[in-house]
Amino acid sequence: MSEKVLMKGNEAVAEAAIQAGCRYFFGYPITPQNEIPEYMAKRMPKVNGVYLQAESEVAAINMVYGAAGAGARVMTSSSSPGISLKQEGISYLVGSDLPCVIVNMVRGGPGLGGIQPAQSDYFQAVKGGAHGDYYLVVLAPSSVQEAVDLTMEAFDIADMYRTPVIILGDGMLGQMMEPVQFHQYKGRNLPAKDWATTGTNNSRKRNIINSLFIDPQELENLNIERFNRYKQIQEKEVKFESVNCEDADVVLVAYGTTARVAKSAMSRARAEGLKVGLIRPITLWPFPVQVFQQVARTAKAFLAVEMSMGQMVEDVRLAVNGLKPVYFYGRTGGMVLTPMAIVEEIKKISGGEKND
Amino acid sequence: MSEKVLMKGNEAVAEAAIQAGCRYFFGYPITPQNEIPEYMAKRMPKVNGVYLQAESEVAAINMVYGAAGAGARVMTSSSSPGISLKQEGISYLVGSDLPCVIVNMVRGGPGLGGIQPAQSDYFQAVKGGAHGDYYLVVLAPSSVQEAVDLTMEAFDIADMYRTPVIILGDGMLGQMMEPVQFHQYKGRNLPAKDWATTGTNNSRKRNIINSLFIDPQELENLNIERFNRYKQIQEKEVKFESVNCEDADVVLVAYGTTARVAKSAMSRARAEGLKVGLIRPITLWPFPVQVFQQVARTAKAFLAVEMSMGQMVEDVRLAVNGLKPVYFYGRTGGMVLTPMAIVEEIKKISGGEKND
Amino acid sequence: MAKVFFKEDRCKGCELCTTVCPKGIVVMARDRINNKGFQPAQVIEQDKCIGCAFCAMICPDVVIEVEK
Amino acid sequence: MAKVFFKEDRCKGCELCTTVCPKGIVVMARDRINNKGFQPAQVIEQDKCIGCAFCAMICPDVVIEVEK
Amino acid sequence: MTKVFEKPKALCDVPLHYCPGCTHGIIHRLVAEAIDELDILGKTVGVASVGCSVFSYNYFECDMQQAAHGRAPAVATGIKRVHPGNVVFTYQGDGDLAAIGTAEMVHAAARGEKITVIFVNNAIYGMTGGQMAPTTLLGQVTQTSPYGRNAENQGYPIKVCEMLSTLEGSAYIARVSVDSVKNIRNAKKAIKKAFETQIEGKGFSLVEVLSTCPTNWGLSPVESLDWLRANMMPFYPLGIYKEK
Amino acid sequence: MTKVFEKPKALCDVPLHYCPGCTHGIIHRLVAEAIDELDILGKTVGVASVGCSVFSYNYFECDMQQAAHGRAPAVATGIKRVHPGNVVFTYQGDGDLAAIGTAEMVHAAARGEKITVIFVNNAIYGMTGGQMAPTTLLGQVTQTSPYGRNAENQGYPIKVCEMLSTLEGSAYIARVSVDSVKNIRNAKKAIKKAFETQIEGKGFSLVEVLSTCPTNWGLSPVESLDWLRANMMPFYPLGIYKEK
Amino acid sequence: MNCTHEIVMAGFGGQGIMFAGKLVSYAGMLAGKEISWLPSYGPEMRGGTANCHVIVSDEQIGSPIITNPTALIAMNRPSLDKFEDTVVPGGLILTDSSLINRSVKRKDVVAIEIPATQHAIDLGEGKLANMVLVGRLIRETGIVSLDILKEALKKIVPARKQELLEMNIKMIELGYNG
Amino acid sequence: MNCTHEIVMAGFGGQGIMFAGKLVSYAGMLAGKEISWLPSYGPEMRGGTANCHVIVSDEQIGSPIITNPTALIAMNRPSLDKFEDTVVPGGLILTDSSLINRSVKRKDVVAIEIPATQHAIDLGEGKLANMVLVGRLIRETGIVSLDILKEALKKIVPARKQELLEMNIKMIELGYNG
Ligand SMILES: Cc1ncc(C[n+]2csc(CCOP(=O)(O)OP(=O)(O)O)c2C)c(N)n1
Ligand SMILES: Cc1ncc(C[n+]2csc(CCOP(=O)(O)OP(=O)(O)O)c2C)c(N)n1
Ligand code: SF4
Ligand code: SF4
Ligand code: SF4
Ligand code: SF4
Ligand code: SF4
Ligand code: SF4
Ligand SMILES: [Mg+2]
Ligand SMILES: [Mg+2]
Repeated sequence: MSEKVLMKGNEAVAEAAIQAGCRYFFGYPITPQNEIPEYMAKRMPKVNGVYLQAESEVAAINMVYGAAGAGARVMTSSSSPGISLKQEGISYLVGSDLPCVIVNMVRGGPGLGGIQPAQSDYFQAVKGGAHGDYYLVVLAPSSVQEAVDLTMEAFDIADMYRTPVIILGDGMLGQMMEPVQFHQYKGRNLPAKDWATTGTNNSRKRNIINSLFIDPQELENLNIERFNRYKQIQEKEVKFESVNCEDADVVLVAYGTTARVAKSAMSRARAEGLKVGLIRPITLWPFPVQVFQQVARTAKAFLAVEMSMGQMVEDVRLAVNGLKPVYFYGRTGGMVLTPMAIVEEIKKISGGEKND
Repeated sequence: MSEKVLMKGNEAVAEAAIQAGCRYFFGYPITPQNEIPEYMAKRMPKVNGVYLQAESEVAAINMVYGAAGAGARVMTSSSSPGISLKQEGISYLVGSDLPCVIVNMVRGGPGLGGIQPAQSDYFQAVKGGAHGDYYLVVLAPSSVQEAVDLTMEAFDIADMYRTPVIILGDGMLGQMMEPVQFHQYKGRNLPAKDWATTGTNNSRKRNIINSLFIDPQELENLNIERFNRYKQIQEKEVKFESVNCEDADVVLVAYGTTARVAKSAMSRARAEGLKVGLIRPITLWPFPVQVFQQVARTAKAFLAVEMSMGQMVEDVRLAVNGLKPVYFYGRTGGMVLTPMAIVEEIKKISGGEKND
Repeated sequence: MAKVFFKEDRCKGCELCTTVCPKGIVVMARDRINNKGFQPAQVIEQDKCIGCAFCAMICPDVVIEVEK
Repeated sequence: MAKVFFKEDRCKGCELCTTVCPKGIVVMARDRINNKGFQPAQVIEQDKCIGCAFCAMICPDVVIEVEK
Repeated sequence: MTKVFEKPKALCDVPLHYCPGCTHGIIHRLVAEAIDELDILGKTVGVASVGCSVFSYNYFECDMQQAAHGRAPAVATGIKRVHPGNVVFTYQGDGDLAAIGTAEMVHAAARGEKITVIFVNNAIYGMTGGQMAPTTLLGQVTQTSPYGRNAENQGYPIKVCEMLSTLEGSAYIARVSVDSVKNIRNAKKAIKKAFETQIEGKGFSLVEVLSTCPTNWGLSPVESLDWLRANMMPFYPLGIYKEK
Repeated sequence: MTKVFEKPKALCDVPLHYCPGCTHGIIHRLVAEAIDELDILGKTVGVASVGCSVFSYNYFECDMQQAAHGRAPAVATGIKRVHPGNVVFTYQGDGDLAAIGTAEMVHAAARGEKITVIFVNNAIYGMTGGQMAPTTLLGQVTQTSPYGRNAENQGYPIKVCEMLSTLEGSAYIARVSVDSVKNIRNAKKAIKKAFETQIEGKGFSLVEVLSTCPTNWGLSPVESLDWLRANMMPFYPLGIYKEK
Repeated sequence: MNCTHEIVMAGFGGQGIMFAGKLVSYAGMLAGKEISWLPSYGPEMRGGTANCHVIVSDEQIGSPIITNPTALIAMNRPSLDKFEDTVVPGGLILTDSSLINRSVKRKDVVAIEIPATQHAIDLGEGKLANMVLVGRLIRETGIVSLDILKEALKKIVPARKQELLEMNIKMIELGYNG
Repeated sequence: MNCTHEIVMAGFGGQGIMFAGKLVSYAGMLAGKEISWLPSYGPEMRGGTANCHVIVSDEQIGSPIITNPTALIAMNRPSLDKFEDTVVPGGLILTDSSLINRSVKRKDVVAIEIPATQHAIDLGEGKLANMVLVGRLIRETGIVSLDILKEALKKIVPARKQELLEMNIKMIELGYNG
């Protein structure tokens, strides 16, 4: 069992990636995730890995494409504007079924926006910021420890289903230090990457990494095959935490660092006698639909809280499907929620003051 | 009253833009929308306008930013991968409240995909392909004539609310020829662009076009102000067509060229005695939520049909909010729906064979 | 003596080969079209061929093989 | 006679101005800090100033004005 | 009798999709011949770009990746960094490399990335139907320069070899043509040299090949070679621009 | 007595946010002085880029736009094409211009776009806390070259003036420094000349200014000027690289 | 439903396939019908076959894509190979027998093989074989009258190309009457 | 709830603010508490104030952002100006009076003004004023014991910097006892 160490979220993600066998990192500086490339720049040479600062986020994601296509465990990281620039590349990775891990430490937007924490890239990550039919696996850690654990698992999920996986954090998660432990990484049993372009060595048929399929029937078939894999992911990889939902009247829904605030709010509300629960989706895609269907039987209302103008709330509505009212409360632009304000919202709902 | 002329959808969009006063076009070639830049290259010099082929889609959208910030009516066009590359720029346009028109003639994806028609960029256009909290006005013409009319209106909507507007077509719409008429363009009453960077001429305070707000409270305020404008758009700009919904058991939902196929399917189904209606959203954002709420009272089920693996169907579900089952049928990767296949799906629903 | 072979069905009738033959013996077949619908290049006077492979070198479609 | 003025509260104490004065009269005030918390530059021996404005030219913060 | 000319082994035995007389085909063959002669097929990985040559992943017998428009040098970098022992090349058109891909190209060269770039300059966007490229000559009529490219509004053609030669990381930079047997021979030499430069670890190598686009130039294949000689070669002088 | 030196009118009367001794401030002032001297404030539009100078939109008294990282030349192009009578300049760092913005820069130059670029080369990414820039010198330690920039893996620094001078559309290209009074005077001349080049419609103009980043170089402001002189100036020679 | 004509025209690039389709569409428009014209596009155009889909109908047109044409004009062999089987039973197949070295195999369609290119060469311009076929198409199908077709032609051939116009009309008449 | 310490430390960059925060966090961790440390980041760091938020608690920590600190360490005037009003009534304000030319105005807090930089200079290293203040902080608040603080210091100061370690300890003790 490894010792507890104090680490920034960004550094912890970087170290976790290395411990999960990632040896290639292509990045470009942007606040608030710079500690990831900086950590990689220091550590990679020590483990015979490659840290390469690309000329841009666009170049970085395409280097990831090349490296992933060559069979490597590879990662890139950025924050909001940089992730927007990666969209074409992400769509290519999907189209060529290449595994990789992409970190987005979200900051306030749109545009250059600000650099304080936000969750307003939810739609981009979960609904598809790029063109074409696809989903990404989206993991949303809410503590530094969970960032470590999920980063490690991300590589396995990526390799298992040949899909890019997004770690969706925010500036707060990236910058804060908490104690973490690096558990010995036990990987899954994974298929060999016999599709990778390693050079044929004149001993096998050539491999082609490609996303162009000029015959629409072929392209449709591939999309359907990919969606079959998505179905497996939906069946097997859903993760969430639910607390105090059994007797809850109002169920908070929050992910990432906001879920921490929501938990504090829940405690305070309970202390005041309000029956409040919490569902914390850990996989944003696949979204934990079933728990909502279940909790909707007993709860009276849901309150989605986000550092955005309301994005995840749509998935909550889709999951609840009209069974119970779904309310929203959020802050945006780098403003962070406070437990007090959430408790106020809970009271409004309980008092019938808030409209769906 | 102008004569009917036969025109490709792409050319018609270009001509409509010029007639709406657009004098600046920045583009980059990509199939299946090349006739737009090509038409612009020919026509713009004749009307003292500027056609400039940028070095990339990224450059093009940022030239649009500069020109829009300088107060011009400006347009760019592309197709799926190119639109993905524009995402950061789109977010900047939003963040700086700049009006412009962006055309996406969608092709099969993800990745390089194919070049046949598709509707799989719905999420990107409607939910936000870029970072930050925002919406774009998204207009979905289903004929060449409608492409002309909506393109003209797009510029007014853009200027009125200081927002980018997307024309979401597909390869089929761009490539097909149909008869069109160019009605004399009657613009709306629009506010002066006194915010534009035209040079102060030493006679007014300087103008600043900017999306950076380092103080999160300021950034949040601006986001909220922008969402207030969105609310106005939702109240005033919703457009849809609904046919035969009064007595319909099954209501088809389709937009763009797919709505044409759906209409054929509706006719066939009616001919076979099935009570089928159609809702055709013309503004994809704002989505015509109210008509669904209303029709859901009488209809037994909805069937969203799309050239995708299912994207708009989410908005249908959100609009119907569990009142009635919502089914989906789609083709993807450049495959086009046929009326026959849709009728089959309708029959499955009517026969209870299809699951929600 | 040298010999040139044409994979006639790969020929696209571009005529590039006809411009480089030092012997002027590569000519287009005006009497027939191949499966692709092109009039193919051909050498009738094989005996004049010196096996220089110029024709093959400029052919964009690897239609021609040369033996010597 | 020349004169230099320092907008002291804009000074960030970078000392660049002190390196270029041909008269060596620009020095840092070690006895006080300005509102920003920096020890500001100053000229005490104003009478030695020749108004060359070197100090002003190298100041990154437009702290200095010069009259002659 | 022995074969004095046959299809190189590194080229797949399938028909090429290029238009009649398009010199992309010749260039493909030269790359394959170089691979054969250096006997590196088993360790070569090619990167196809977006342009008429996008399907080149179907034509080379080595492992291939297809890169996003303009990003082939970045993709090649990813591959090469994972398998430094591989020989990695990109095959890119002038729109791909000199327009959207400018940054990736310049930086691969600046990094001295040990890859080889085959840069096919036909002064036009072929694949998309003949629009102006950054390499389109002044006065040249294309779909998006219908009145002839005009420097005042549309700027000047970019000379890629000249520009990249200013970068320390570039080790071998040459411009060749495939308009004649002699030039085809030289082109092959340059391509081979570029691969050798990579194999020897000297740095970044690029061969610009002047090429035709009969379809979009609106000329016959034979006229196209004439046009190339008369117009492109004077503006884009052949030669070795850098050799380390 | 008359003022022999005061704040230029084109510079706003607000404190600059730059670190103590950062020469961004000097360069701002020089740009403002040039605008004053040419009496073009009312028709000038500036474009701020992403970097420490992002807030320059708060410092110039003319209309300003803030551009996405690296895209200032594209934004400037958009502005200039709409109002050809305006004087349009960008103010960009070396990360902004020579990394992510390479394509936009090269193509603005190739087009001969009538804009002026003030290119502040401090051999580092200042704003984000001192990562390696494309202009970082070999051996230089930064946050992302912790063992010193090494050519083998991280490539060579890019000489922007030398590269852009190869392009026909560039009309005035110069490299200057602000490490001494003499060089500051030359820098001002070059900046003024660049604006004049634009006003006369000759084409694209760029002035590269060698600048310091005391904070991320880990040196005092005075030491920083020494380091600039000792390390940057030999590698990035000052001078006029192109003049039409 | 029978008053909807769905015509596929196919051949090499350069044979005037797109123009022929446009002409018929234009004529349909002049005749007051609903029409749509959709070209094939993309890389398959290079070297391979180019085709366009023309629908002329009394009703609003749904999809402009034709899966099963009521009429096919095939101007080279690959086009005939590709589309022969898709024609509706009882439909029309028109081929340019000067360029296609085989006959139509289908027995359940009306197959008409015209040496259109030869005819066109005889009349002075081999490249106008497309017009010969269009002339025949409208005679066989009655999509529009010959007069309207000529009127349409006048609208889309620029006035300054008077000579070309006359040549085109000659070709159409040849096809229509021949 | 009272066993949650929310400490804001603020000053210029280079004063060791971040390190001081890390040290207290580390000590909290060794003491078996829940802890979080959050720095301010971004351009406001340049020239302006740098600060970090440290929470040491017996309970799971929600938001690591502190709106109302239970203790403030201010190492320059802008920091005091900025944060003085945010401290909870009854909270602690520690200032380095060598660097701040004014007194704490609040009357409802415990205000302690220490010439920390001067003390540190006297002891041999002016840059370790941060440690003096940390020493005093733990005495006033009892977040952790002096021993644990020292232990934490040993863990985060690299062994090869033994000298530095000793100096640091001296400073802490000075603050703690002084
Ligand atoms: C992001 C993106 N933009 C645009 C395109 C469309 N596109 C395909 S090929 C091409 C240009 C090809 O020209 P070039 O590189 O010169 O190659 P050529 O076809 O002439 O050989 C373009 C713009 C694309 N596929 N992706
Ligand atoms: C798309 C995008 N990528 C990255 C960033 C983060 N970023 C901000 S400034 C900067 C670099 C600035 O360096 P430079 O241009 O050299 O300017 P300096 O700060 O040194 O003056 C970067 C990478 C961003 N804002 N947007
Ligand atoms: S090998 Fe030489 S001589 Fe023989 S046909 Fe070819 S070009 Fe002519
Ligand atoms: S060069 Fe090749 S393709 Fe062209 S005509 Fe000759 S043999 Fe045929
Ligand atoms: S103006 Fe010249 S002499 Fe006077 S203080 Fe400044 S530098 Fe010294
Ligand atoms: S150069 Fe300016 S900021 Fe620096 S010390 Fe002198 S007056 Fe102060
Ligand atoms: S379009 Fe041009 S470049 Fe492309 S295959 Fe045809 S001739 Fe070659
Ligand atoms: S970080 Fe560097 S470039 Fe930025 S303001 Fe500070 S010293 Fe100047
Ligand atoms: Mg080309
Ligand atoms: Mg810099």
